[in-house]
Amino acid sequence: MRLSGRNLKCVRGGREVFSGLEFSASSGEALAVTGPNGAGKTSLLRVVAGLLVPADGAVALEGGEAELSLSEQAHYLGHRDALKPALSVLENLSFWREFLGGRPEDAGQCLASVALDHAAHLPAAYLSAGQRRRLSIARLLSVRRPVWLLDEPTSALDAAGQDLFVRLMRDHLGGGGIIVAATHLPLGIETRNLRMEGAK
Amino acid sequence: MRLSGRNLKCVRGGREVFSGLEFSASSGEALAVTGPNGAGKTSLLRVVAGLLVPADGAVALEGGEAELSLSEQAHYLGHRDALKPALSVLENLSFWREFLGGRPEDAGQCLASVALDHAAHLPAAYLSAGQRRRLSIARLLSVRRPVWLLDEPTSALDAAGQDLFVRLMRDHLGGGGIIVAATHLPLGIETRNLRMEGAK
Amino acid sequence: MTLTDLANPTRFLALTTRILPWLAGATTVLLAIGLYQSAMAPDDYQQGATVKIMFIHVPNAWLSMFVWGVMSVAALGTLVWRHPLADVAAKAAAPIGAAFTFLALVTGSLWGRPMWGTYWEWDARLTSVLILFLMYLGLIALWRSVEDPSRAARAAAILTLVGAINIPIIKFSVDWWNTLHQPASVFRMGGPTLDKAFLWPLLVMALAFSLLFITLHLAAMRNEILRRRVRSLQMMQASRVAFSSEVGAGSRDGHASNEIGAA
Amino acid sequence: MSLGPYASFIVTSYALVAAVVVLLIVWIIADYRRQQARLQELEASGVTRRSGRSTVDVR
Amino acid sequence: MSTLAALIRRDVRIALRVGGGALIGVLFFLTVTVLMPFAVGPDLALLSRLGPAILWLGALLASLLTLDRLFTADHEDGSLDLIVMSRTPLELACAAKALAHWLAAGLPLIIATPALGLLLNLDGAATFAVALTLLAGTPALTFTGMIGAALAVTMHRGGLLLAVLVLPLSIPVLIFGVAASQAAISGPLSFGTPFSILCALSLISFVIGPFAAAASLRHGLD
Amino acid sequence: MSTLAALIRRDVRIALRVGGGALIGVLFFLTVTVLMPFAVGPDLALLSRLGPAILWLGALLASLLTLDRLFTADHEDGSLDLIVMSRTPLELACAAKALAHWLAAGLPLIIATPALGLLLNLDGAATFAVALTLLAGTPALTFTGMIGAALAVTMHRGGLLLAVLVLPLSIPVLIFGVAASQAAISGPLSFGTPFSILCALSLISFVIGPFAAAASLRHGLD
Ligand code: HEM
Ligand SMILES: Nc1ncnc2c1ncn2[C@@H]1O[C@H](COP(=O)(O)OP(=O)(O)OP(=O)(O)O)[C@@H](O)[C@H]1O
Ligand SMILES: Nc1ncnc2c1ncn2[C@@H]1O[C@H](COP(=O)(O)OP(=O)(O)OP(=O)(O)O)[C@@H](O)[C@H]1O
Ligand SMILES: [Mg+2]
Ligand SMILES: [Mg+2]
Repeated sequence: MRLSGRNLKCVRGGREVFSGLEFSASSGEALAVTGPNGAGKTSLLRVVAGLLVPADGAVALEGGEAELSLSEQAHYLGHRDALKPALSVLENLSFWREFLGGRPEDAGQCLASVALDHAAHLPAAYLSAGQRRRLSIARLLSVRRPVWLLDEPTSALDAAGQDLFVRLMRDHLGGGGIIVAATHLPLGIETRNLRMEGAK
Repeated sequence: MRLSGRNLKCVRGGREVFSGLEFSASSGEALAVTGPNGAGKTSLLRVVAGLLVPADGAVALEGGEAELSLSEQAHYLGHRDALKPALSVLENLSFWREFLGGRPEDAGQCLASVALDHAAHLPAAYLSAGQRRRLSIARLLSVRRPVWLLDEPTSALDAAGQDLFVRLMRDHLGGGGIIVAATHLPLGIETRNLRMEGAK
Repeated sequence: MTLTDLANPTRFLALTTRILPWLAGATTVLLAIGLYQSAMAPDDYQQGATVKIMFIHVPNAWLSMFVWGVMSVAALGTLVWRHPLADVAAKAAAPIGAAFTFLALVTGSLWGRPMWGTYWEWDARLTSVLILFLMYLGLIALWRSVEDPSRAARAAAILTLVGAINIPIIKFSVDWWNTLHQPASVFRMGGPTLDKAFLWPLLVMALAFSLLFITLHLAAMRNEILRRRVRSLQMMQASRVAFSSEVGAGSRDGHASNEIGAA
Repeated sequence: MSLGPYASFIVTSYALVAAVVVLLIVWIIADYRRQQARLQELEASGVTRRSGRSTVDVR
Repeated sequence: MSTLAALIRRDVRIALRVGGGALIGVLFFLTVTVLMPFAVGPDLALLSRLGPAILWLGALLASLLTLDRLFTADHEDGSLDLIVMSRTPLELACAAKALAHWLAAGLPLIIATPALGLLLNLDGAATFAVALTLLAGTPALTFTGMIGAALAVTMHRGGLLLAVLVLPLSIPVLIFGVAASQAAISGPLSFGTPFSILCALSLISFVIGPFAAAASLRHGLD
Repeated sequence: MSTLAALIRRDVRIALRVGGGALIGVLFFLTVTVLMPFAVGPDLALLSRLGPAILWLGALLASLLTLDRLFTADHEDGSLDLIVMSRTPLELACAAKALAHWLAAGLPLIIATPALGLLLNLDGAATFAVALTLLAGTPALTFTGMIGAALAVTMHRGGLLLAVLVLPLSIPVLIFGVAASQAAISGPLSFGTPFSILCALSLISFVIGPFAAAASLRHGLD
């Protein structure tokens, strides 16, 4: 499997964010996207996720499941955590698992692996910032997509959470997955790097 | 000036978050609140800010302006950034400055000091995560409160932004301010530490 | 000159500037002929002199629907082909269409008073035209209240296409429901039933009004292109300031390839 | 040409159509002037388009 | 299929827990009906003549009241991103969301109709006719309103602008809904014709609504 | 004072930008009014009799459409925290927010009333009476609605309370508003009595609304 972007150009709100951007990552590789605030890291991830239409160029995934599009094989972990405060932690997770098509049996297990099982029946409104992030990570695990698109995934996580997440990323890469992560902090795994400068 | 909490107990959603907590910080001192996810760091900051009523104990500021309450002398920089997407960057900042009572002349200057002046007329909806955080910091500067309550202030900031913020905190402490910051990362300044363990 | 050539707004501007005077001239001449002919037209044996209102009512009514059709094509251009002039065409057409619809409504009611004894009646034809008018107003409101032109264009395109369902309803309402309004007498199966003495002036006036629309539309499109240029230049100017203060990151390039202003 | 008992209706409708059409024309011309003026102002202040051509050349 | 069921279940559950939308709708419906006798005065015959119109107006305005956050809420918390990226066709997901909204906000109105019919002096048959037209027609209101809700995401706008865009689209539904009820109660005309047009409108909206909404969401995300 | 002015200015500005401006408010009112004849039928005498009720319903709907997010929006983005912590008394801040809401959602409607009166076949005096009652009454709608909006923040699942509380509170306003207008147009009763009750309701709501809202916000934040 190989994820690559060629000659990408992104325009948002009438302003060019980046252009002529190239990148690629193969199975088992992580690509760390770094750069100053406003350089376009999030924009790039959203282009890869299919949530933004690039003004030029294209992103392709070779060697994935043929009948699925790239965005259907990717999971996007962004700043906004897609949790409904009125639903309980477990309800939130179960919904996304059913809707995005994860295995039905492992919701509890995914919660346990991010150390949230004790909170399974709390409303999501009661979670602390780090706990919300952990729940997002549980969702990432439960939907089992080969391509992970992570936007500052470790923000709000405590030290234990960061270690845990490093382990999870290792496992994912070990299983042949691909990771594209935008970050300001070292990820803790080996990565290829894509530095975005922001046009000067 | 001395900020102190005595025998604080916090109950949220019917569950005790912490109890018997004591802390203090004097003029020119920063208190770093650390601990695992869900330990109650944010809750403590909100108690100090007057946004949560403690179930027991009290927080007091000695030596501040007598006729103002603690929350009126503090500024809270939380995860949610209190920005209205429909307003421009400058409009957002100016509103808060007028409403919270900063000096009218220095909006542009505060924006410049967080390197956002080039975006002053963009709608806040167009800002990236780090740019939003920078704008919150500009607000923190412009309202000039002696007590800063910071909840993971450096998340989403790039390296330059973090350096900048360290400088700003130094200046604030140098001017006799007080900082209480919840954080998972080293703040980059000298701090007293308050470690919260979370009920096990 | 093909459609792709026209995609270049600069070419389009040049072309417009060349043909606008001719169009305006032709419109004036045709309008003069049409007005003369309608003044000379005989009185109707039933309607008396009020039949003269027809010569302006019917062209306006036709155009009110035609303009929506033009906007629907433009909407497809925006959504499917992403043609850069489509947004401009759609936006420029809305106020003109609204004006024609308004005129159809007003001349219709002014005709209705002597003919039906009332200015307004809630029948299917009249109502559906009123809905058309409201939708024009909604579209104009949409264009005005969303600053980002490409965002507004996409929303407006979808709304236009959905609203296009109203057009056949207007056209056939007289056949589908029992209405006060009279059924089609020009564009109908089996040829026009209108007397030649009325048909000719009507057709000339219709042609004149169509030319008027084309002229106004091209001129309004030209304005819109210029407006977008101004916008993108202003954005560039703003970013100049940003360059000189040399702070921050991110692209300061004010250009957007999918916007007219950048062409 | 006699307009019969309903002359006022006929005259009003023609006058109204004329008024609205004239209004449209005036609005479009004024808008054109305004945009041209703003463009020239911007160009005078030194902002040019990337292609290097000014709108004036285009005409 | 089960993915759509999950979406419907989630949306209905949220609506019932948070209460806001659906209940405001029903209460607004009630307010409209309660207000009318005051407006019309104590003329019972007139009141029952106006009955269907009042109920329909109430239903239209009530659905308008709750629709505008159908997609905006999901957009703001990031759910919409994941919905767009899912393997479920967006058109179906939109339809499922609209259906959930109708279940939570439209169905209660219909269930409340008999009670309100009493207030408006409608007899049993008339109430039944109105309820039937509401059952056939309110889905059309939801499914056309959905277009506006999706446009709200595209445009970053809300509130009255949406209402202005959506209302003209729902006028035909209102006309035929009232016409059918009137016909059933008193009219010389047959109930069948307007009622079948009403059903046709609903069917059309089932097709156009989800497609237009999905198109607008696809083009509007950023 | 200037802090309150800043708050009002901000809220009005956002409302106008997001909702599309005062013009949209008028357009909305127009659409609602145009809806009525569709529902009720083209009976002019009846229409003018229903006129005041229609205008009042439009006003209620316009205010409800945006009222429920009066505080929730500020709560969700964290603005409310800062407002509570500010040196401005919370009661005044609440009143300012309500006033801003009324300026953006209520006032345009009142200004548009004369134009709509024409459509509804109301004569000059009647239109004036309706506009006057709207001017006196719509603030009461906003200021009572504000209580519900504040409660919605407090109770996380509180939309329910909002609905249950606000609408019943606004029914008396509607009834006296319509009654006063009717009296002015046709009625044997005097205009003065219901109108002064309406004014009294407004005055009471000016006092109770901000206090209740502020209390609920203070106790409800977490
Ligand atoms: C406000 C009121 C009215 C509106 C909105 C209106 C609208 C329209 C529209 C949309 C058409 C074009 C229909 C088509 O192409 O098939 C039309 C055509 C026409 N209208 Fe009206 N109308 C109104 C009042 C009247 C009145 C009062 C009369 C005369 C008694 C009238 C006579 C006609 C005639 C003769 C045509 C041409 C039909 C044909 O040849 O196809 N209209 N009107
Ligand atoms: N929704 C939007 N509409 C228009 N412009 C946007 C939008 N979001 C971001 N931008 C602009 O696009 C540029 C890149 O934003 P992006 O969010 O991709 O940056 P980033 O690299 O993720 O920054 P950060 O490190 O702060 O997260 C910025 O200049 C920003 O102003
Ligand atoms: N709004 C709320 N209602 C009820 N309980 C809450 C609420 N917010 C947080 N809690 C609970 O209070 C405890 C402390 O939360 P808090 O947000 O203070 O943690 P934190 O130390 O800031 O964690 P993090 O590092 O994740 O930000 C958690 O167990 C959480 O579940
Ligand atoms: Mg980012
Ligand atoms: Mg926290």
